[in-house]
Amino acid sequence: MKVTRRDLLVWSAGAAAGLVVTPVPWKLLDDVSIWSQNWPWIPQPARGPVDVKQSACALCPRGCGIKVRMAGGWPVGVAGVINHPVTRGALCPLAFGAHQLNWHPKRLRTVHRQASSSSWVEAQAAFAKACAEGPVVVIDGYPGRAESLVLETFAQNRNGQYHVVLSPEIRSLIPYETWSGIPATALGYDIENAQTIVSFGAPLLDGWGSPGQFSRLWAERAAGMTDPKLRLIQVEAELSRTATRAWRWVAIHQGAEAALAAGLARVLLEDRLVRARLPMPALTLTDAAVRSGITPDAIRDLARTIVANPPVVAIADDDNPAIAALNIVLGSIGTPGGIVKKTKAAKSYLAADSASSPARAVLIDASVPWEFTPQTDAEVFRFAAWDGGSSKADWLLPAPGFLEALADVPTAPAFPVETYTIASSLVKAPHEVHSAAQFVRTIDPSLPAMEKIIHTRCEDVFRRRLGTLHAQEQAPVATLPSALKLEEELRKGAVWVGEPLRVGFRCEMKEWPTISDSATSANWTESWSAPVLPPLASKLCRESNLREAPQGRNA
Amino acid sequence: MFPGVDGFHWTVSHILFLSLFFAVAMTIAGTVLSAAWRTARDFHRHQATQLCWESDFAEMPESERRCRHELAGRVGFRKCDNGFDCRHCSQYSQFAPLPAKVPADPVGLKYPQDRLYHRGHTWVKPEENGTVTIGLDELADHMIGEPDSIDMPEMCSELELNQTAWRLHKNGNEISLRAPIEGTVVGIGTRNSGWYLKMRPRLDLRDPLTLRHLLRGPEVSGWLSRELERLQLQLGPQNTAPALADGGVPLPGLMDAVPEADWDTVLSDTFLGI
Amino acid sequence: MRARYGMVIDLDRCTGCGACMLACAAENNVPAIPQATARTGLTPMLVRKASNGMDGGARREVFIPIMCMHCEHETPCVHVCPQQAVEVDKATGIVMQMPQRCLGCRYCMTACPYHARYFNWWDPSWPAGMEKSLNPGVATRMRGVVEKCNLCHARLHSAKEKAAAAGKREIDPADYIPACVEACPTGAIRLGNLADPADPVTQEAHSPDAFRLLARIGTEPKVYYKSKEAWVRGLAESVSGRGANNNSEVKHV
Amino acid sequence: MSSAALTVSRFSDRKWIARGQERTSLPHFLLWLTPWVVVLALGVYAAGLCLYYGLNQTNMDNRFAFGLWIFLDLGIIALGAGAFFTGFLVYILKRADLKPILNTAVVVGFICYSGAVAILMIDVGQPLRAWFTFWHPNTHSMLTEVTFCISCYLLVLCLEYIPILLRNRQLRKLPSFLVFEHQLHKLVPVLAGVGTLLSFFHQGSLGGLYGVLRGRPFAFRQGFFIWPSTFFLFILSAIATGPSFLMLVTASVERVTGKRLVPGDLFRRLGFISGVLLGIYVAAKSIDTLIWLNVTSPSEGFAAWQYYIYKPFGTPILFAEIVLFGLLPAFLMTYHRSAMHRSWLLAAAALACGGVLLNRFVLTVQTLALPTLSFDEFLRYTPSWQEVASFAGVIAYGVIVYSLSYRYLPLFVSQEGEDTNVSRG
Repeated sequence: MKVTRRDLLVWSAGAAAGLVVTPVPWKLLDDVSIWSQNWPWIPQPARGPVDVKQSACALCPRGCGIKVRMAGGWPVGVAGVINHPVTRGALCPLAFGAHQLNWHPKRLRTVHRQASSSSWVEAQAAFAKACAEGPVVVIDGYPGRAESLVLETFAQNRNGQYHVVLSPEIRSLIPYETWSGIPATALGYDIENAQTIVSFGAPLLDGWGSPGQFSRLWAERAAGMTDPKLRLIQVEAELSRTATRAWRWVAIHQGAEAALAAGLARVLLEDRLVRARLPMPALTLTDAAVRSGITPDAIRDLARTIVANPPVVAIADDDNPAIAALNIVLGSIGTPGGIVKKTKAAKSYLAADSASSPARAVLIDASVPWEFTPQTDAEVFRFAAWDGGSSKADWLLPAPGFLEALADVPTAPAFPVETYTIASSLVKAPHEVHSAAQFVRTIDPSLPAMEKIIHTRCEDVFRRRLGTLHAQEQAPVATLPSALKLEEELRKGAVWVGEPLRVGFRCEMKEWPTISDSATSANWTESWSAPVLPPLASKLCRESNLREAPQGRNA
Repeated sequence: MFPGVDGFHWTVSHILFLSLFFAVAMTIAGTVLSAAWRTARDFHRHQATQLCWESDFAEMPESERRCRHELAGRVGFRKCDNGFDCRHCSQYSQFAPLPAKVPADPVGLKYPQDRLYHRGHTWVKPEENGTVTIGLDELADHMIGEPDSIDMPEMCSELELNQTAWRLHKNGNEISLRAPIEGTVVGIGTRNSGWYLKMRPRLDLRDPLTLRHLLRGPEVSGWLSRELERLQLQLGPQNTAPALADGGVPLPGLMDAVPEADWDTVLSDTFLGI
Repeated sequence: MRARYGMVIDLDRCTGCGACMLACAAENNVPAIPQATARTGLTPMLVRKASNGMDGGARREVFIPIMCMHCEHETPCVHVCPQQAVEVDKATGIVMQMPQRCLGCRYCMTACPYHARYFNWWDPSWPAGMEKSLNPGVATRMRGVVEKCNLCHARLHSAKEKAAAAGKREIDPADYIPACVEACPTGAIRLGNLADPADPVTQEAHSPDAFRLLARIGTEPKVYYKSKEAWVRGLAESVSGRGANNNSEVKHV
Repeated sequence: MSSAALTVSRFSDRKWIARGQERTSLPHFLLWLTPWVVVLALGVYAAGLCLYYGLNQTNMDNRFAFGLWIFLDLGIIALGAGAFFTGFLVYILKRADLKPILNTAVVVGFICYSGAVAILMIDVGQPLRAWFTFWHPNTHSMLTEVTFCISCYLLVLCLEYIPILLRNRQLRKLPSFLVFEHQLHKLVPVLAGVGTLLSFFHQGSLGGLYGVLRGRPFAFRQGFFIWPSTFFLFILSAIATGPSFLMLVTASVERVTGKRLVPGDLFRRLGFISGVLLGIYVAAKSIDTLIWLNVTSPSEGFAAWQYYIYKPFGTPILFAEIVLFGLLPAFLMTYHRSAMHRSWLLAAAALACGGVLLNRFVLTVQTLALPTLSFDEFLRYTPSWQEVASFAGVIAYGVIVYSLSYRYLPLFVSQEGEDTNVSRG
């Protein structure tokens, strides 16, 4: 018989009804939903044993100790080292995402000449040529490392110059260098022993110095106490993170720190609150009050509060001489709880922004913050692990990323005693990246090898038999069997801490520094060398409104 | 929630909730199933066509559902509630004896008295051999004229009363002719043969009840005049001139003559379609 | 013993650095979604800012880390979830979210007064190769499901395994330290067993300076805050339109 | 001439339209459908985007986790309540006088519920797992109740819709269909009973959905046993406005087709039912509001005033909800003078429907916009075009389904049958 439309209708109706009672649709449903629970395009972490390695973070000159959880040869998590003598387990927020930095989309993997990609061979040729033709300037962002030594020696051998981009903490010590002749890198703030800290806009609780050191100290001695053992007085225009937590917040006009410092000094000297014979600031108290935007009485009270419980130290967030002068007035130079000298063996560096000397080529190390651009028309060879976008570099050379290269970690800036440790590389670097030191050694093989320098440094520490080694438990260096043992321990993450050398020093301040309104910008990633932030930093800057995304760095 | 699913544990709320839910689900399922089962049963008992006819009958407009006795003028105003099956009509006998007020001769159309007529414009002619001949009455035949195609039932197939017996196709309209009587098909005819079907009735022809439901005598003419009246209305006055001769006799091939009319309605009204 | 893990967060110690947020994200394989905003981001641990509403030198601000409060009583999210994708772990008091069972109806998110639940608006994605840096202990989630802080359950799990291996029934508290607690540079966040009266955290939770957000709603959150400053403690009560909060300040989308 | 007529007849769908029902010509009908089909297509596209790319296509976010769609669901489900309520009146309470509206009620209900379910399927992040609710149901969750009842009731509505569907002129020619329709129709009272039970629960649960939100004191209500007061308020408001909505629908169809479809006094009956129930609802709602403002909310530490300091959600909205969209229409529909006038009735019905929509809007949107923590902000949210498009798509779907049903199915058959008879003279 022929099939009519009616038959089709009936048939389909029956089929629809019948299908429901078969298991087919239900099985299908089940499979589909199970599929939705493990979509193939969603990455799942590789299962595997996790072991913990200890190292140091070399992404900025603070060199915090880090505990790295490794799985399958890759870092899967970063945490602080509780018994680290400096950081005591604390880290800056960025460190917790640092282990992902090496896969950042901006990661540099090939040599770039201007925009076009090039090769190491060409780069070496070009650099060799430049070196042959004229002097080179080498710019370093993290002085004191073995790598720095290699670079410095190279510069000297080429009668070039070695410049350093100093961290803000070091910069704040430069006035004392000019007045005392002691290199700023040899000085430090002895906040351990300070009772009162007057911070002129220094982000003490927001990544200043070695983040952990002050945070821990503040947490123990000040946080939540109405009468804290450590009085933190924050002088700042905005209610910064430090200001919100400070014992007192002195809200002044933008950039009036110097004026207030002068005002305070005047009060201290006039009212004989300090026993010191020193030049009086030219600024009158009223002028100081007008400039800083608080009343003369408030300044008087502040002065009294400051001297109320010594020792006291004033900390600037840049090389503002007025605040240094205030410290001199307060007698905080070379005294416990003040500005102290931590080593005899330190040299003063040429600050990089004075790089006006004629050069044929400029070599910039990866440790130099990306924002820094040299004032020169020489050929610029810039090392970087990540591409930060527009820069004046003629050559962009891929450097090792996070934990990819062996490095040693000298004393953190402005830390009051010498420390030393070794950041052993935990991740195998991609074969196409090289550090600046490796690069210059291809030009000048006579340069010492990193390993060798580190080794000699360990021997040196061992020979001096001073200080203690902080591993799982502390051990005086004197008790160690050999320099090799020391080096081995350091490579496993132990930290050597020197003896505080208790020597005073004097600053000759002829007259009070001239007051100039300083526009301060204490960026929380001031000396974070990488031009990019860990992807997870988006939690702070974009997926929440906790922080402003720092300029020039794509979070 | 079910035993075997991880984290399952009986709680009062589970029991209440599930029992309620399954009660509801069962009720719904039960309703559908019983409806389906009853449907199957109706087909099994050959009640399906009866049900369909009843439903179609209910759908018919009032004017189409007049009682044969009203048509014959025995009563003033009476509408049929039995789906035109007078065999089960309790009041048939009380009206049948009454005198008819309508002339027994149909207006101008040949409606021989030797056959009985169904409301669906089919006629039944009992033969001596106990079979019946079934054909299309003249009004219908004139209206349709020469059909484009015809599909007849299979030989020996069983037909139910008022079930579609055969179909005619004309100008894209499908016309279903309702079987005037239940029985078995024993012969297939054509238009030219003057008849369409020969059937062996299921019931005994000698029993007067068997053919009681079919129209005869004055009922036929009364019914016809109403049908013509309706036609005239539906085809519209502008068509009446060409379509109907004086005395309202439709010319042969009415569908060809007046193609623009609403044949869909006309046909379904005429042949008790839906 | 039936533990009741809870936290005491000392707001006087919180400097709002955000270390806890990154540590949490890294530990729990929370992706950084390129298109996400402060309204659609995934921040199981979120540091928010509140102020005393004044301006100039009188202004005070406080940072408030917000995560799942692990409500003990009539836990709102647990009650509303249609398919038991959220449940309170009887042994630990941790409110557990099971993303693989979640159908993403987001009813729990509307139920949570702390806005501590987050929806995966996008498929999680990492730059090429970065999936190698994912924490092996925690499975990633997929688009269209809700997630939240589960008190670093993976760490609790490994702590239990360690205890079991050593044949102990109780875990060593030193082995179970959530990522945020571990990361906090000032020790502001601390985890403890509130069922143990001897636990210092329990004692702190009962100190006069301690308070809980929206405690009067009556869900018995197990995350306590504490501050010496009265105005900060006042934030617990919900007098809306009070301190302007930069964190939930959102552009008109 | 004849050939022309034939072509016309070839393109006409007369054979599908029940005999004696006057319907507009096919081209005209298609012309009417076209814009709606376009909107529907756009909606389907938008929905497709949401399903393929995920809910990032919407403007919802972690705090505004529910948006336009939930409002749509609650709204149309409330308006669709006419279906179960009319069924209840006709079959359970034997109000035969409401029969003429019954088919429309079923179709409207079917449209509302199927539309709501469709939107829900887009709204959830993992539609493929929606059935987990049946596998691991949390019996304490109002949403579980809603899911179960709505899915069951949609099934019931389908079953109630089938008989109407099978009475289509062509479909009924199939004996099996016609007989099944006949048998199913006999059992419809059972379905009406079940439907009443289910609707009663899920309408309530939809209210409970927000009433149980202890964490959202703006929505949280005390109640009776496990059910917050909103549970009962939702049922009341739904059955109060259901008939009003049917009135509006029928009236607009009559307007469009220019036909009288239902007996004139039917509107007055519906209006009266609507009005009385609305009155009861308003009374209950007022009492509930007072208790909430003075007891429930303060006990949770939320002062009542703080809900109404954010524009546009000031106290006027509360006033509008109770008086303008509640008391007023209740009065208009019950007071005999105003109930005499069709226009007043319809206006009142419109107000009533507007009121229930406003109520659902306030409960869904305002609840989420208001801050809970003291350092929260009042939140704003504007739906994305995808959300709006799918919303419009559902409405278009409704219009299309109803138009088709009206054209091809006997929705108002009894009434129209009489009409045609009259015209036949």
